[in-house]
Amino acid sequence: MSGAVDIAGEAHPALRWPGLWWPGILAAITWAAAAAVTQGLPDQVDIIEWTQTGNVAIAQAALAGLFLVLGLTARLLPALHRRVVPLGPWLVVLGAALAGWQLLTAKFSVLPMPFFVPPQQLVEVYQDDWRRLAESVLASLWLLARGYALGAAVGFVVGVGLGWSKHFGYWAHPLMRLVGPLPATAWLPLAFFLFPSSASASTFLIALATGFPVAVLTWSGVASVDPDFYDVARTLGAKPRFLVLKVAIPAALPHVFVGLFMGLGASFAVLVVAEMLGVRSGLGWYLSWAQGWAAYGNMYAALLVMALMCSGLITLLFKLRDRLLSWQKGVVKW
Amino acid sequence: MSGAVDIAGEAHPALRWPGLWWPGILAAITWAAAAAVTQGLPDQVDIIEWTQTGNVAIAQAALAGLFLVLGLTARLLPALHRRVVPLGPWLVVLGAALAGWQLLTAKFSVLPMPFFVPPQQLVEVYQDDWRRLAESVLASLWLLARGYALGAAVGFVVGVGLGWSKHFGYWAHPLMRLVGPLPATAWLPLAFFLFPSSASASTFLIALATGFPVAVLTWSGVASVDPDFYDVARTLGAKPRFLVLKVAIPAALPHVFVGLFMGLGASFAVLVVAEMLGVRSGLGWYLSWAQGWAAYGNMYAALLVMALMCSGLITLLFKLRDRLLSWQKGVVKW
Amino acid sequence: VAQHDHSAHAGHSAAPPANRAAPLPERVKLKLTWNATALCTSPIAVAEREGIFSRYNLDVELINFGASTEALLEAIATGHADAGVGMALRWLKPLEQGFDVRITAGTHGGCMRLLAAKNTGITEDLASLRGKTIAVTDMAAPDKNFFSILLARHGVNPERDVTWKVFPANVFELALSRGEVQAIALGDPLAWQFRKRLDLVEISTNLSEDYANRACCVLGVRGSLIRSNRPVAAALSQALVDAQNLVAGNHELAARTFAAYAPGNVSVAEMREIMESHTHGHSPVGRQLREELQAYITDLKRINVIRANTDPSRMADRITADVFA
Amino acid sequence: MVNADLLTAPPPAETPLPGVALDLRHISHEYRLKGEPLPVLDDVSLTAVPGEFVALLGPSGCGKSTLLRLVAGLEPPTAGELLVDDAPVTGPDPSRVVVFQDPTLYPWRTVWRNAALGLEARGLLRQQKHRVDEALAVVGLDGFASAFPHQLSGGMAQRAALARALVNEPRLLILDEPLGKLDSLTRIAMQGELVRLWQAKGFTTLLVTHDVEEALLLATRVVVFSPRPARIRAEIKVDLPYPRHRDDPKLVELRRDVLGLLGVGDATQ
Amino acid sequence: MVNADLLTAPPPAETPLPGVALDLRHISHEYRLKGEPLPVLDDVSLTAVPGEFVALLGPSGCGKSTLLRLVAGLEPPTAGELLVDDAPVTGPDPSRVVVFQDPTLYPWRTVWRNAALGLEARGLLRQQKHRVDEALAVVGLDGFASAFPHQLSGGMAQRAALARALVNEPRLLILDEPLGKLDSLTRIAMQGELVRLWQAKGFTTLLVTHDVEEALLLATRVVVFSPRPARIRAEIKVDLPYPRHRDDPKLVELRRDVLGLLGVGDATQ
Ligand SMILES: Nc1ncnc2c1ncn2[C@@H]1O[C@H](COP(=O)(O)OP(=O)(O)OP(=O)(O)O)[C@@H](O)[C@H]1O
Ligand SMILES: Nc1ncnc2c1ncn2[C@@H]1O[C@H](COP(=O)(O)OP(=O)(O)OP(=O)(O)O)[C@@H](O)[C@H]1O
Ligand SMILES: [Mg+2]
Ligand SMILES: [Mg+2]
Repeated sequence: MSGAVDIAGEAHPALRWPGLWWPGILAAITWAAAAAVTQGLPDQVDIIEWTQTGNVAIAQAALAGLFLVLGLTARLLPALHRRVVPLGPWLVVLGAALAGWQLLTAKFSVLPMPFFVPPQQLVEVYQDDWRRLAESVLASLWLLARGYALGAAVGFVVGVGLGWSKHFGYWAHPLMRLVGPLPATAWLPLAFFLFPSSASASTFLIALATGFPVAVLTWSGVASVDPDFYDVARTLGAKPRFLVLKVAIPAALPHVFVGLFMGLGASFAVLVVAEMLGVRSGLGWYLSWAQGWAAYGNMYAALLVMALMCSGLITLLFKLRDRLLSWQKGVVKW
Repeated sequence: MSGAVDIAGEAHPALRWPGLWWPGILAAITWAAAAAVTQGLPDQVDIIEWTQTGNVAIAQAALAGLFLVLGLTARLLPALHRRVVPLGPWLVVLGAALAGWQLLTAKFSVLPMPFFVPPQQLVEVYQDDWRRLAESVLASLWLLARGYALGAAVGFVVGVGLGWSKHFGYWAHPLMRLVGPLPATAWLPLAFFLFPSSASASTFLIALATGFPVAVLTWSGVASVDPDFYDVARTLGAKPRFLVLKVAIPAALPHVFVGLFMGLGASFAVLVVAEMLGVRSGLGWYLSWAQGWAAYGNMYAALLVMALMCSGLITLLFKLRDRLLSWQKGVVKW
Repeated sequence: VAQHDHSAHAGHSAAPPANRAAPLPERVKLKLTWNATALCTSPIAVAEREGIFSRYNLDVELINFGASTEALLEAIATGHADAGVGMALRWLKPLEQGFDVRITAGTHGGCMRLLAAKNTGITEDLASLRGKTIAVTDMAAPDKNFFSILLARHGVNPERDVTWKVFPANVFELALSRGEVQAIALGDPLAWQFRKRLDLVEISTNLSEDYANRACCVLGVRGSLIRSNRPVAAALSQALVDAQNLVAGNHELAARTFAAYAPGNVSVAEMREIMESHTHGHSPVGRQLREELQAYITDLKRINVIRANTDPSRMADRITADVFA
Repeated sequence: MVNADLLTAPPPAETPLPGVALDLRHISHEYRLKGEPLPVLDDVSLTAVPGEFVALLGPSGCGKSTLLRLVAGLEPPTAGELLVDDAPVTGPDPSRVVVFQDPTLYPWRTVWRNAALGLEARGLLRQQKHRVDEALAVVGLDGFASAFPHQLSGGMAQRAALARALVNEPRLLILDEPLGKLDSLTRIAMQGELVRLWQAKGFTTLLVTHDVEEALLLATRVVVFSPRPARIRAEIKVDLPYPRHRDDPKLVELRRDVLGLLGVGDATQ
Repeated sequence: MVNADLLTAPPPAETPLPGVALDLRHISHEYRLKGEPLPVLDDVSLTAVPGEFVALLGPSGCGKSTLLRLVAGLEPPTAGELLVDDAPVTGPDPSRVVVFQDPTLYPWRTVWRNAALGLEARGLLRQQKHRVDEALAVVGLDGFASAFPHQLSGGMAQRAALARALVNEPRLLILDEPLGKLDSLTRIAMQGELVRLWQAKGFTTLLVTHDVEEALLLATRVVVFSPRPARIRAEIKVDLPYPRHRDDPKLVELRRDVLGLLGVGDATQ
């Protein structure tokens, strides 16, 4: 495509110095500034006193040092240079953003507590509460794994059925249209009633959220297969079973992956609701708990973990897709 | 594809009678049975007395009569026959389902109150509370319209940007990965802080939910355009502007519609959350209220309205797509 | 959440109050749901930690149910739990719909507050709320129910003279500062924190007027459990009443116990203060409980929450159980 | 490109299945274009005895590919009867193998697995793996067995599609311009291979081509269609022994006749 | 099919833009196949003076299409220099119009709007609408202007792609088997039309074809490539006046030579 923009963050030719990697040096400057701001200015302590201010400053300074070293040496080590070069601009901006965040929250209270918390408070939460957070991550992962696997499997089968069998579609289609878009919360009481344990009810909610997009997109995928592909197989003696398994499904896989991807997002979205069902830990549970106390620091900390987790899982999914669909160059991007 | 199943519900040849449409007659029987069950058996009145039992029975009986007439005459009127024929099997089953529902809830309490309500209670809710429900539907529609339009527009632009400009992608991609999958509840306090009014904050939440899938799928669409299409245009003198507007976007439209469709589902899913921000009516608001009172009758009534609304909007969207993408036969099905 | 381990027999030293239910002959497993954010239910945590449950030969598993207590009721009614503690004014309306759950004991009084910003012209007089907007967490919130009752008693029509707006509790502060609402109705601990931090006027609480001696939270037990094994229900109710009594004389214990369930930035002292503002000694059972609930039902009927054709006395009979009788 | 060894290798010792008899009776067909009917075939009647090699010639867009789709059983004709071995055609059958005008390779399969499709569909792949390798060698793609379709040139994709058909044992081989994208050398080799296979196996063949010479070199009979809607304008028996020669005066004369029928008078060029 | 009136209509009175001069210097190119480099072009040097008509012949998969992509500026060569009018090629340019081997019509546009693509891209559509109609008439698709690509036959799609190129005013016309799917009649008409346009406008032409006769009928020079990696095996000047005749003995002789170069001895058939 167009814009082969130079992402490498090369400095203006006039600034080019043999052996120097300018973005690294700039990043060192912004991170040092962040450290200075964090340590040098007094906290606007009002309600809470932060215990981690010093440590945050030290960490920022250490990273500034690292970037400085990289900036001075990276060009000399081409392999290393190639890996860090794309990070350059982001590192510079991140340092500046950290400094700004610090200034706006802890130092001048432009963004008021408790809605906005300074970095040191997040660090504090991770330090004090990491045990509970880790437990929650594990619990949520396990819940997601069960619900997602179930939902994806059922959704896939339903989608293939819809795309393939007019008979199945006649009965399933109206049901899906009516039931699919309902919000997860609406299912809570029924899920309660229908499932023997709250764990299975939670799993059901996650599965439902996952299953709907998977079913719709699998269906779409199967329905949009180039009819010539069927013609070819049919003239070669393919039976319906073969047409489904070896033509429709492989051809629909790119769509199925879009569905799996959307389903993953949806399953995260209902995590909070699903974890209202008597679970003992979990990120959604942690979030409602933190919100119940208006403990924004904890909430942001959990959100960050959640975002990283979701992003990581999607990355995994896309890795899988790239492997399975190597014949196809990245249809859905992540 | 395969299974050209006979959906028309033709009766066994032996049963074929000139001028009779058997599924219609069967439907008449099941609906009459539903009416009989409703009227004939005593309600297991325990806590609530239903006032609409009689009316429900009358309506069911009236429909049974209609189906009987259709069953006797439809074949004589080919145009009518063609329209009702696909409905046949569903009508039969619906009648049976209504009778079963009646028996299991109001008559024998197999499915216990208050989790399950008989049809007459739904009717009661619509009769008593239609004003509030109608108001809620309008409020939700207006909120959805604003949020969806905004989210779809921004998501589309972001998606095109991501698919097109490496520069834009460098900055926007990590942000989107981190921020996109966060649940709407997590945004509540921030949205409320950042937006001047609760209405705008709710709109933002809906827009966010819509925008994420639209952006991802637009991006995917733009990125998966057959490179030959660009080659053709470029050799014919197309500038980047033309490549985006006349090649990338039209070619990506099928994907964009998947995104719009997913976004619509997502916007409904956050409706409940978005309507926790100081609104005075709305389906989500109505739902939380009904749930708080465990007024399941009201809840199911609202859910039914919501499902119909969502389904209807999606149908509209797909109508639009069929019009815009007439060159492409139904890639995503609904 | 590792505070349970060493506590099984720690509570024996506390002088047991006059028992109305005996310990069970053999150990019974129970699932008890609660809301681990509601500080006022901290006696449950105390009962577990101080071994009061074990004293009655109960093996209680605590299940936390996020913020919405009606989910708790659903969990009990569907057999996912055997009992739970929730707010009477939240539960009465759902109970009217016919859940198979019986209330066996009230646990304590207090914990709902009606607060207003200083410069809004709202005074401690309820009538000053006329024409104002009040934030609530949802339209079925117990706080909304309670203060509606109170407003109605003071000649303010809660449906027409004031506006209720729904917000998540954690943005009440913003809604106030932005003038979208002038008052908030909320439960502790957030209500207490807001009042203190934002320097709000406390217009009323549910410990005012006739309500000073009424239970706020109640223990609901699965109907089938009461029918099949009444002694268990009695033992559980008794254990909780015991815990309430223990806490009533030792708020510090409750606050310290509850610290495990609170985020790091909430201090024990603060929690003790909150606890002290409730009436933890008041745990009605039997007739008294029935009467308190009937009074609530009558009140709710007056503000159109309970249906007009519901008979408060019959409903009170149906939803309570005197497990000690 | 073309593996010459394999071309001259003796045919595998299998009992050749006899070709089918084809009987098209008053076939008509139409499509719809913006709601209007678009007549494509108009009362086409055609028969072929088992083992015959019939070439179809006609102007672009006249309906040749459509006719092949009907014979393959992929669509029912709007009117008329279509008999194969005296039984009406109701759907596709593995005894009638088609090489489509577009290669239509499955993009998610390698060239080898594309060629193996027919065997896999009929559950014969395990025993007959070697047939796939042989077919790929015949079309000169043995070096590209593990390439994906998007890595092939136009002509290579077409050859892969041809290999996919040859792997099977058709009793009727339906070819829609199978050699259109091939250079002369490969094309001539492929033509030779086709004739060899046809003679060895005895299947009936229907070939659409735009190359009059090719039709005359390969077919026992040439059918010339009118512009859309296609009607049969002429049938020419090509009574020459194989191998035939481009410069055979008989063939050159026939070529002139056919070009004349197609409206290409000699004077034009 | 082909609108004969338009074929013989006088060329529009425009000042013909002169063709470009082409200079390929030691061009080499490779692709990657499963991580391994796949050399496709090997030290190809070729020049063309303005207004020349060069035909490229070579075995399937040797690299002809690749060479055309390089000349069009769609990819940079792995090695070597590519000059058009003495300026290095850095990207595609509307003065160099390509007809790709696959029609690559935009499925969302009607035939007319596909043909209008170049004018639209350069903002000339409003004034020059008639050119689109003319080009469609030239390729005989005037009746299908509002059809969508999936409603066309193979040959019709190819003609639509040709029309899309002809609408523009190329100074270099790059053709990759543009007539491969056409029947003889349409093909001959299109060949005549190509020569007429080329003579009228004076653009330089690069034509890949598999039909030796076609190359000799149209081109002033024929370049023969070796199998992959493509090297130039021979260049043949075709010094015959236009219009040329298929049966011209000079042409028949040249044809035999070229076929020989391609490895197709006369004895083969
Ligand atoms: N799906 C379709 N819908 C409408 N019209 C169609 C469709 N498929 C083909 N046609 C029309 O039918 C006619 C015949 O098409 P067909 O593909 O059979 O031609 P053909 O003889 O094979 O041509 P060619 O030699 O160019 O491949 C054409 O005019 C084409 O436009
Ligand atoms: N994207 C690609 N990746 C890998 N290999 C490729 C790619 N494109 C083409 N090739 C290879 O490059 C070689 C030359 O391809 P090219 O399309 O230029 O051939 P060609 O001379 O045009 O052949 P034909 O006459 O069959 O169209 C082929 O062997 C093909 O497999
Ligand atoms: Mg064709
Ligand atoms: Mg090529």
